[in-house]
Amino acid sequence: MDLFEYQGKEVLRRFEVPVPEGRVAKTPEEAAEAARGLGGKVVVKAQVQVGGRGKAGGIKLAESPEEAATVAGDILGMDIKGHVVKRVLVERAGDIKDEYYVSFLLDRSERNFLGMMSAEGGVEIEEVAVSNPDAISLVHIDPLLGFSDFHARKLVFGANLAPEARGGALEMLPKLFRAFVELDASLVEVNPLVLTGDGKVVALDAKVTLDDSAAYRHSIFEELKAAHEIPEQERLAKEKGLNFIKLDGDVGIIGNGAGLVMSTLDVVKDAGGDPANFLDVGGGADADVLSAGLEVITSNPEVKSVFVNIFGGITRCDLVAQGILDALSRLDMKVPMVVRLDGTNAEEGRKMLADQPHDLLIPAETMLGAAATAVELAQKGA
Amino acid sequence: MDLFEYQGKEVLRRFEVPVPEGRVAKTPEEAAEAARGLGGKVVVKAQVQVGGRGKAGGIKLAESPEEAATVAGDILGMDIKGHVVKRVLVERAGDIKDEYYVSFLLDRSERNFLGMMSAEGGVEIEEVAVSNPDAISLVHIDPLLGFSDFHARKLVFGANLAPEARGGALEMLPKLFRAFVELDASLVEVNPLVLTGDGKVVALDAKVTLDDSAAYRHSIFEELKAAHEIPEQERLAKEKGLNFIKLDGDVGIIGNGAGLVMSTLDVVKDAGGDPANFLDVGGGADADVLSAGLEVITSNPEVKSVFVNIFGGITRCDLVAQGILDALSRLDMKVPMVVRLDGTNAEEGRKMLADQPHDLLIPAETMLGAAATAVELAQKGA
Amino acid sequence: MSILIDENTKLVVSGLTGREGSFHSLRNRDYGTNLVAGVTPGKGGQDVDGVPVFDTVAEAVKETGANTSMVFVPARFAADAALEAYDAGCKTIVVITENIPAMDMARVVPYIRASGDATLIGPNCPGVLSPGKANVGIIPPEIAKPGSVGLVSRSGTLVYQIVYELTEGGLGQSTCVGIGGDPIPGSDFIDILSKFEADPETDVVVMVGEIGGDAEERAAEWAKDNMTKPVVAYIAGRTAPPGKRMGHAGAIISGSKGTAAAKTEALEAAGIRVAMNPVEVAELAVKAHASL
Amino acid sequence: MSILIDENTKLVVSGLTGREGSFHSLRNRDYGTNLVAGVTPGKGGQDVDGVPVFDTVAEAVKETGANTSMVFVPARFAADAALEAYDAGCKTIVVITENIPAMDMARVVPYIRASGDATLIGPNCPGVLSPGKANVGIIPPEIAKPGSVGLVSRSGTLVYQIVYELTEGGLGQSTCVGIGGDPIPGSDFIDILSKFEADPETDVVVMVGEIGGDAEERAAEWAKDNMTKPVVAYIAGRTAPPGKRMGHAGAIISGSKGTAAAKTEALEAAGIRVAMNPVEVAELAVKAHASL
Repeated sequence: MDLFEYQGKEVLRRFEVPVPEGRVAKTPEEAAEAARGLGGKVVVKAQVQVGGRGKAGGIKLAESPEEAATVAGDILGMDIKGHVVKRVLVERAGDIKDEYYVSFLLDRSERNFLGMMSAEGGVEIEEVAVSNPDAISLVHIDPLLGFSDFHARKLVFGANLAPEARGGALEMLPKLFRAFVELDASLVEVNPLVLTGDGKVVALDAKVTLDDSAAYRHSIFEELKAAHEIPEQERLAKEKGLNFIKLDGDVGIIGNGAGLVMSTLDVVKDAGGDPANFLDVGGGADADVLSAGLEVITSNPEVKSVFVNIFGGITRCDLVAQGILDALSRLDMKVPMVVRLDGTNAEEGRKMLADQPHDLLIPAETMLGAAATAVELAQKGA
Repeated sequence: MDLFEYQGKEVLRRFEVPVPEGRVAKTPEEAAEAARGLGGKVVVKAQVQVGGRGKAGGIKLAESPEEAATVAGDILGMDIKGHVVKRVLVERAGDIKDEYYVSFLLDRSERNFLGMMSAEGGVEIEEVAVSNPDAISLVHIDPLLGFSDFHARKLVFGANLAPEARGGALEMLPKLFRAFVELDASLVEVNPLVLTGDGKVVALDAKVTLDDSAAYRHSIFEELKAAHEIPEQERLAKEKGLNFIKLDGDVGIIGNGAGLVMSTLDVVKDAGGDPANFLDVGGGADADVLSAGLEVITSNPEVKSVFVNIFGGITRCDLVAQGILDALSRLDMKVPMVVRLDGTNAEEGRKMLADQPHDLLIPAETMLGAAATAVELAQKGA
Repeated sequence: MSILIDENTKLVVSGLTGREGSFHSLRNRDYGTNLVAGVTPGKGGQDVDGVPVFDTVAEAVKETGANTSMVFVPARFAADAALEAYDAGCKTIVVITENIPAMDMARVVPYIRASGDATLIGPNCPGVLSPGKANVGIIPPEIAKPGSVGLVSRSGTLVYQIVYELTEGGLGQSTCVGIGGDPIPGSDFIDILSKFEADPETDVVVMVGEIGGDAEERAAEWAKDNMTKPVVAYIAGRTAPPGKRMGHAGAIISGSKGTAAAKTEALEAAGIRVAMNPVEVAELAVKAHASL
Repeated sequence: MSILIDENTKLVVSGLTGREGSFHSLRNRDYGTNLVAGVTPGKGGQDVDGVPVFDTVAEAVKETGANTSMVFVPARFAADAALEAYDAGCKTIVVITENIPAMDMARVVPYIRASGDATLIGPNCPGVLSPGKANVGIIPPEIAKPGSVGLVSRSGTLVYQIVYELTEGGLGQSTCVGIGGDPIPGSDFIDILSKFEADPETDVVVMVGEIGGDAEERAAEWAKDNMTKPVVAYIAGRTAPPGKRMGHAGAIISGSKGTAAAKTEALEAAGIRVAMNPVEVAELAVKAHASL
């Protein structure tokens, strides 16, 4: 789960990472009140999960509560690269002397944690990595050993921060790392980290990605998630425990296992079609899950055909067949469904489908053949 | 630093390890009041840092506050193996269903932590190790990995605790381990760990040894130390940063480095003498430290001669010589001092002593020769 | 021979008493795997269809000589169960459980790897199958047959799919390994490729990757210098959009990294042919085998 | 040759700018040790008598090619400094600092040892001296001379004492190693004995133990099977009473364990002669050398 900036700062504050004082507003009035509460000059920032909001006009200064209301009015509702702004963060404006970059993330290749710091803050680190790689100080942190003081020194001195920023940065880094580990984050990025006029080091932005698998041990995850608006179809799928991603085509896809579903998207594309979604029913899906998956997929009016591609392992094909039959009787299906079953209890499943023939039900022998049929049917139906 | 039982329980309580409710008393009156506060039956336990106090009559039950006063009166002042009882712990008496053993300690040989648990509690674990080694469940814990749930299960199921004690023990073990690590302990031992009549698992005793080197990061260490009465001479030595241990002989020993001082004790013993103390001035001792060391040693009236055995490394022999000269002029020395200097700046040091000859100052060429002379002088002086 | 598991495998299952655990473990036993023990704390002394259950893996190993562990417990207990199996001396540890927090695996994987004496497979994987010898996991063994193709895959169901195609194409398998779709897998392609390279019974290797991470790129680099046996590959997710997590926690393209195109390029630069789909990769394997 | 340090040693000192740090480091340089850098955070760019100071060990290594680290910082910073030196790639790390909490070393020692590619000496030790080649630490080198006796000791001042006696007795030393008096030393007797066994320039080894722990007993057991060169030993604390901590955190007899008698017995059972005092052990070494 990617957190909004204001949420990221909220969680970092719990680990005593210095962040500017600020409040979230959903209306111009709320923004004005927030500005009044903060006193003086404020910054109003669009809360969207996409980069480049500054250039897009999503970050503005306001000298007064009235001006805060005005700029908040401009920003709220703005569409930034497809993300509609529903909230702004109103923060006390500070005097910025220098901008840095710092992040901690999971390094998959090295199987450890990676800390990065740079004195070139405020720009994308990927750009710095290309334009001036030496400006980035890197440390690999052994997850068993954890963050030691020397890691902090290596980052701070390696990145060549201004001498007056060193103390604040050295103090902040262990806190930021603790937040990263204890929140089960896969990324904590602060860009820019700023040195203020009065010599403080403060996180002016915060990008935090949390590991959904760890939600069970963080009561706060549920709360943070509530702020994220999820498209109806995805919400429905999530409720049923399905892995669903909406795509733009017209061939509904349902399969078991991420790899097989990705592969199904690929073969549908190769057959000249366009997948309408990614839907992985996961391991051990039973009839109910399958039927729910079909319901989610067919709730999309763009879908003109469905390709059910199951290779049973934990998943039993007889239960899959049952789910298909349930869906056929329960839902008012309008589109044809090409079904390919193999693996655990495949014969039983195929027999169940054969025993209850249905106009919309087209059994297929092979994955490639099924893809071709599904694409053909979608094109006919379109 | 070895903690008293009541101190050990106090620190374990901070880590939410269940311990019986209790209060410390220094007088029979305080014991009676403690018993009143606790209500009902209590146990009065001598607070001494030596095993076998139960057998010695240092642990007694009391049915009433009055009886508590009486038994406390018996126990306070008692001499248990050379330890005079200054305090008793008055605890609410519980219904004990079963007695176990558990401990965590630093395993020097394996360079990790060792956890031990046994269903045979209430007796010395060394005895169980001999009589019934299979009754002890052992786990080695990697200091980098830390304590995982399986370690707790391995201890509890391996020790074969009563099924109704498992839950409580599994819950307590991670807390006990946390206490061990976070307190910088070298030993945390609970013997007996008891299963009470109402199914709780409680630490009925606590033996905790803290690492003095870690005192700087635990404000509580100073506080705990205050309860430990230290002989005047040792207190004086500690104040000066000297490593001093009182022994029973008449040859005062002062040297630099634990190994060299131990070795000096050995050669004095071999020469037929008896060392009066162990005193290591440590690395980098200067004139003041040396002079203070001589003061500490000679404050013991048993001392009939002093053997100063210095091999300079960090320690500079010229500073040592200065310290000896200072002590001679500052203290009213009555006993002869055999001085052997070698290593860093030894020549300068020897020259300084030669330049200011003194009746009580006997320079020596070799360690063995010096030992023989010191012993001879002590025997003459006795 | 074969890699990781064979007729000498003695299997202990953490979570044998669970519904899925017992279903698949007993299927593994039906296939001929020597299932010697189960572990469920507090259920020591019971049995599951004749398989004795112990409270700890240590006890199971002591009593039965188990050398291989399969972990089937819920995600929040799985990292601990893997460590327990390692601590008890199991040399192959297969973790089927999915949705284990990455922070847990970030500690467990380097810890077990550093030992050098145990191999962790998974988590979030279908397990390991050495056709005709042993099956540890959830790969349906009916579709497999003994032979000389080694298969290693991040995806589970693609293992089934490709094994099926191989068998249909007349090629049996030495061992099929699902390394799992998590960001930090216990074993990666290089680990398994090197075992196949050393295995005299394997003569062709099929490697099935997917988008996300750079495990395929690193494997390509390694294979160029170290593999003498032919390797053919398939990468799932060729048409997946960036920034979307495709089911597996590991399957996400960030920026220009982790794309199927980059992986394909790296593999082909190492002389590894990359198929367009799971059916084609089996065909490539058949051809590679034929031209040996 | 020699072990651990020699003419190729390039030394970086953590804590060079401190009083003791600069005193001993410059003495080491005076002896001929190639002292290339110092490290003190915030003092990067300064120098100590011409030796450049850096903010981090990583930078020092990058700029000077340092391969050996000496740690002279206060106890609360020492474990971190040792890790920093390891992280920066130093292959020999000598920690002079005493009173480092055992919990710190319980993490640092196994971590560095597990790597297999760096050797930690100390903490709470006098360092390492390869006479005529290099000196890293506080052993007064004037008393030593080049030769073929290897010396390893838990005690610091006993190193000086015995080196002095050896030199007086006409025997030079290949390398003198103080492993320190802490409960968890970075290197133990076995580590150093095995290096001496492998060193062609060493032909007799003197091992100096003390009461507490079982490092001497384990070394005896190991030496019996692995040492072909003669070893002579001395154990300090023969007359120390049990239960008293004799200065070193490691030097304490608990129960019947860790006594000089037990250690002496184990050593003699391994064919290692044990002297009564530091003077005699040097004499034993002279005799052992004479009968080669």
